[in-house]
Amino acid sequence: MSRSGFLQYEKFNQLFSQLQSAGYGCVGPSVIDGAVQFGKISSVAQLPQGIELTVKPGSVRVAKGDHQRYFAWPNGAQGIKPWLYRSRELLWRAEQTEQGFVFNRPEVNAEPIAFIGARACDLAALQLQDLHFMYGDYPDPFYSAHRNALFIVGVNCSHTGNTCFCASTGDGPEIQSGFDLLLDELDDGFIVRFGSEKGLKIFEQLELTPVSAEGHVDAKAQIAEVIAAQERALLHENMHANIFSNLDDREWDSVAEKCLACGNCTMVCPTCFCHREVEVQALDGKSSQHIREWDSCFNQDHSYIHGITIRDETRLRYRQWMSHKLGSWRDQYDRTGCTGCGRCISWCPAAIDFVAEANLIAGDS
Amino acid sequence: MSAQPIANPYLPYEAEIVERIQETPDVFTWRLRFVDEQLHQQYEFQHGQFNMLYQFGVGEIPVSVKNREQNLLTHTIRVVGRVTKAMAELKAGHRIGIRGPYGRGWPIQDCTGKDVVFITAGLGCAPAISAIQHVAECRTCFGRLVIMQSVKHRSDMLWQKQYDEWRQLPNTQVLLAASREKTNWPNWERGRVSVLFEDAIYDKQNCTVMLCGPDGMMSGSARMLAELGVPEEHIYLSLERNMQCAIGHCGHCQFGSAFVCKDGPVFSYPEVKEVLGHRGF
Amino acid sequence: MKPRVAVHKFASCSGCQLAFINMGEDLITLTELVDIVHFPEAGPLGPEDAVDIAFIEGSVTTPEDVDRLKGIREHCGYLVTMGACATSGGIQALKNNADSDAWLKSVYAKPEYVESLSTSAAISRHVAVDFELWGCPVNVRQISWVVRQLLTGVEPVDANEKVCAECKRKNTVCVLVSKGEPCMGPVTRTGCGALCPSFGTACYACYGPAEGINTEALGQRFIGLGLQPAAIAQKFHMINNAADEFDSAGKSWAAKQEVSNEHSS
Amino acid sequence: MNTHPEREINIEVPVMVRLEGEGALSFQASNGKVEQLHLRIYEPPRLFEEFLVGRNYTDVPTITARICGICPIAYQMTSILALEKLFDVEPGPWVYDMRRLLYCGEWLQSHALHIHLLAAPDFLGFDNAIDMAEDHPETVTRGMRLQALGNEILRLLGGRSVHPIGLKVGGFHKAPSVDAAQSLLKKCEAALDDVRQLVAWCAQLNLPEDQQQFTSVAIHNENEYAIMPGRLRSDAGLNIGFNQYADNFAEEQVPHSTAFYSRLNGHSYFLGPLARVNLNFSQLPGSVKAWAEAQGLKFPSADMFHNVVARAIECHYALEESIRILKAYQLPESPFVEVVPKAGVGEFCTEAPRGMIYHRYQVDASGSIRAATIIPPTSQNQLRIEENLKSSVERFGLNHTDDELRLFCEKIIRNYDPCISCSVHFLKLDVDRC
Ligand SMILES: Cc1cc2nc3c(=O)[nH]c(=O)nc-3n(C[C@H](O)[C@H](O)[C@H](O)COP(=O)(O)OP(=O)(O)OC[C@H]3O[C@@H](n4cnc5c(N)ncnc54)[C@H](O)[C@@H]3O)c2cc1C
Ligand code: SF4
Ligand code: SF4
Ligand code: SF4
Repeated sequence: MSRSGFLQYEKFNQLFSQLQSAGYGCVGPSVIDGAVQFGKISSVAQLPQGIELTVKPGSVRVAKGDHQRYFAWPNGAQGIKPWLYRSRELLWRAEQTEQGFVFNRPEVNAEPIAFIGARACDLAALQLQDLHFMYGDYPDPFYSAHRNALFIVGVNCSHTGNTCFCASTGDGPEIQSGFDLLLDELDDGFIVRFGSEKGLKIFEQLELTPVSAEGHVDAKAQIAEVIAAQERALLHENMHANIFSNLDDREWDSVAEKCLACGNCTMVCPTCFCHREVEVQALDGKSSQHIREWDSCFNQDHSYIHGITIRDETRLRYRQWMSHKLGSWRDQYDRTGCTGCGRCISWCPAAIDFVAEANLIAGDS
Repeated sequence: MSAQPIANPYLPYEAEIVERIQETPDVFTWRLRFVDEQLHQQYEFQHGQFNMLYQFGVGEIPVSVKNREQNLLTHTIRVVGRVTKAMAELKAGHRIGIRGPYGRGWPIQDCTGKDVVFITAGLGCAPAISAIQHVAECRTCFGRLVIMQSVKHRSDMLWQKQYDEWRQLPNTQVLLAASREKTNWPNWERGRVSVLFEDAIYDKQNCTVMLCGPDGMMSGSARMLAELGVPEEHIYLSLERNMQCAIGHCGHCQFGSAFVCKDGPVFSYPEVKEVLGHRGF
Repeated sequence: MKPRVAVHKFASCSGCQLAFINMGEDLITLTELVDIVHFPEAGPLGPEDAVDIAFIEGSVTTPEDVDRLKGIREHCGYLVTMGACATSGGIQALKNNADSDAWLKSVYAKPEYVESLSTSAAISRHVAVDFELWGCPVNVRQISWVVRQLLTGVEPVDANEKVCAECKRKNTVCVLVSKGEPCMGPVTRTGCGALCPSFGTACYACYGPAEGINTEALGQRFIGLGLQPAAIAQKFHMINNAADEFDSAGKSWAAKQEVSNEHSS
Repeated sequence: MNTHPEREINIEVPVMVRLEGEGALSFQASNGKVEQLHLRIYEPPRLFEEFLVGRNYTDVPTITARICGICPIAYQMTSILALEKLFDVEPGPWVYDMRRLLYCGEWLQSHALHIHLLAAPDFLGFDNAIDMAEDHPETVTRGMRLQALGNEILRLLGGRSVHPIGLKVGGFHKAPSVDAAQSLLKKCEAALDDVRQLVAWCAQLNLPEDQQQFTSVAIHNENEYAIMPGRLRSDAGLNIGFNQYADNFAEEQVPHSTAFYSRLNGHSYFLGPLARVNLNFSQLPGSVKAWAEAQGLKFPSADMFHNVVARAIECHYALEESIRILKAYQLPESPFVEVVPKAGVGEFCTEAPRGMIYHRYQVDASGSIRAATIIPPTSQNQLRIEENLKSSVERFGLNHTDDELRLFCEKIIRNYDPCISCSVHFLKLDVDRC
């Protein structure tokens, strides 16, 4: 285990100022429009201090809590995904010239960003997105640029939400790797650790005091509490085989009766990567932009090939989503595409419980 | 702030239409040259691979590489929808965009000395044409060549002449079927492609079968061939799915665990057996 | 010769035509690309001139409308409906399911002067429509897109996914989940940029039905949020009340209210 | 070309151009006498008042906006204010200011559109603005710029300029960010020169003269140039609260037409920019007044064509007022107040770009609408327009060609900027082919 130190609440803003003087723009959580959202922030004052976040299937509520902690809530409305794999990205532009059109590629302007408050589920998801976008035969230049400019301040979860199930997927609540700095929040400050060279540089700038023995014990204890408190668990032994041998299960029909095929689940999922490419031609016809935007397997055009929509019913789209996430992802990336963050359950307007559905369809009984 | 030009795998290259050939009322062939001469010389492909072709202001679509003739890249395109309709309007001298080639082609290399069987159906058998041509051109490199093709109506058959030429080749069998034809015609059977299976002569233990056509036809044929004794791993098929990026990022072409664009479009039967022909995949 | 364009109006609030007038600089670009031969509000008048593209705003509500519309169809190559009125009958189609004679009487002292069909109908109920633009109102982006695609020589396409998708792309907090607002986003066609949720309020479906919607499930969810079936019926019977999916969903929820009234009485 | 004044004149203009909504002109004269001169409004009825019945009050602004896409704010705002009045809701100064800002946006976009794209071709001798753009590109683009700015003000609070979604009974759904307000402020300040030039340009336009006798009616507010609250006043001594509207104004069907004609105590009256400027000129801020006076403009004026000048002055005012409000912009505690419905009747008037608009709602205890009355400005102006037509044509003389007469009438009608889309009350007329 790397060196650790204690950062008192009064000194917490040093983290921001040090990151800023190292050239990073800080991205962190705030309460915006009744949810915890990540956005550009400049100081600790904007963090969601002292709040309570109650999360249930299809319901998220923020209220004032009876504590002064900054990260005493399960996770935000989105993970790190929107900051690296942008919901809309200009891929290139074609422009008419005398000779015919030519292609222009956009410059990738990657602003160095420090993401403050990444959770274990987010970092596990980040690893998966890295695999998908960066480590294949065709590294994605946009994702890679943003990724390479990213500094990660992880936070171990001290509170779980009703929809969280990271303990069962093995991804949380404790962060194992993938961070530059890691925080455990206690009642009066943070245990700080570093996980990289970049992290060490900031670590060394902070006014840290030694971590007390109780501090270490408390930090371990609150993680253990989170594990004990999680109400949901994905029974993922044999999930892959079970889903693919239950492709005609009646439960797909039952879930389709509730499902709105709105795609909210895929959009908040930190590992989902589907996108479509769209062409936006200027009115004068002289240039055209080729843009990619997030798509969802719940959309009709996702499986369209001339004249047919392969997944023309919600039942088939829901099955695609779940069988990919929990089944075929295994073959593609050696693990499921689910890191237990619970967002697809919290943010489903129809309040569908992904874990319950999965266990019903494919759990070993 | 770092602004660095990084290789952009989504970016196509400009290419010029050198010649345009109208094959049938709704099928045309382009012969193309990259504007960048060096790129043009470097371009290589395998039979069964495809390119992403871009139509200015409209969009990009996957199209199999048909051939390289007289040092020009050829694509044969059937007009079905928006992009292909717009492409049909272009003339020699116009530009399009190309990136590729992508995916895994037919296992032609592994076929040396073996019998090669092509089973195609419908109009969309473009991915197989270049492979057939290759085998036909070197009749001594391979064992028997058997081509089975079915269409709805005899008149749907593209390149009837081409098939007649192949029929003349040594050690070659061309079998044709029309599923909706009412009368008998010489060289034609009535029915689906499977009616031809009985007449096809090839070494079931030492052959490679390549399938191309609608999913249902491919899964049915593969099953029957396996029953007839062709080892499953010697049966290959080419799939078609929605493709936006062609490099395994966009997720549209997923077929069970496979990305058709990079793991395919050509698959061996065992690789996709689990979901082939299953509604919704 | 430049392609010729006409903009026609039927029963409407004129708001969709503004999508042309609100183009700003692009309006000048547009007039360089096409000849606008009929657009009374802006000036040009040529109701019977042959045109390549006719845009139609408004719904059909009088017998003369039907004749005029047929004439327009005969004289145009490509017909685009613009907005909820033209595409689904608009908000005024609310009179279709009501006793509109009684309504006329209550508004007008001498209803016999009012020559009006008893319905407000989408353009497509009377003539063939080549392309439908949904929205109340349509926006500049939609209009420019159609014109550009037609000039390029391809059929326009329109995204048919739900408002939710855009809501999430914009990183807007879901008002249904975070506030329990009865948001129509999950059944509503995209195109507006998920405007209402971005202002913290529920979508009221002004862009009409999306593809593959589940009106029953959304209604059930609204019941869970505390709405009465009649209120759910009114959510569907709003701007695009006469769009098939919303029409039947509204009727089905209205019927559920009646059943529940019977049970309680 | 026949210009004999005693000839049979029969002018039918089935579709009048450059009007908002579709209207027709019908003009018959013989033996040197005008027999009939009507602005025919044939927008089919859309029965909005009935759609509202049985709806929850929260749906009202959404539905009333659809009456008119040209000035949806007028409908939304008047309905919201009428309902708030009924529910005893007082949303406070922040909401008040934002509503004024929004309304200024609507005035600016509507007036700029009318002056440059609809009216200017009349004065500069063109068929339409598209043709005019070639010779007067600056005029047309200035109009577009100002109209676009008005739309942008609308978008800040409303989300979009046509059928905005940001308003509700009780206030606004969301407060714009300080950044957004600041960046709009910059744009407004940058447009000051445009509006001042616009006033100057209108003042020197070679406008026809059209002295008329009419009664101007507008809202008057002791504290400011009135847009929303206040009392209804006229230059003939009217001074009443909005709740006395029905005692003084009456709508009636007249024999020669099936459209509603509004009368104030039995007579025609006039609404709109000139009526407002005539009654409230002294309340304009010093900078606006001084600039108008510097152009040699004097109010009150009885020349109907000063309506276009008044519109320009109101553009100037709307922009100055927007700047004042945006400069003081701060985030509110909450952009709305809670509303508890109760049974009763609520009425309100506001100043739509084209003049005063009146709404009245009867609501039950659950907040459901029982009855609604909506009287838009154009139906109130209709009688005045026709009287104006008759007297002006007589003065102009029938010894002009049909074409000249037609154009003359159209100019007069357009000068009112009648908006026919607000068709709540308008009926189709049987075309009189005499
Ligand atoms: C690997 C591969 C090789 C192909 N080779 C050929 C060929 O050699 N010749 C040929 O004519 N066609 C070929 N196709 C099919 C060709 O891609 C489609 O006909 C084409 O995409 C239709 O586009 P459209 O815009 O005209 O049709 P529309 O029906 O208007 O389709 C709209 C969009 O949907 C997507 N789409 C529709 N159909 C398909 C499809 N079949 N596959 C992938 N995406 C689709 C595209 O993005 C397309 O632009 C191939 C497809 C694949 C996947
Ligand atoms: S599971 Fe929920 S979030 Fe996902 S598509 Fe269905 S209704 Fe939408
Ligand atoms: S706010 Fe409405 S549109 Fe947005 S995600 Fe939620 S349900 Fe969908
Ligand atoms: S969110 Fe819904 S109601 Fe609001 S503008 Fe969009 S489609 Fe219309």
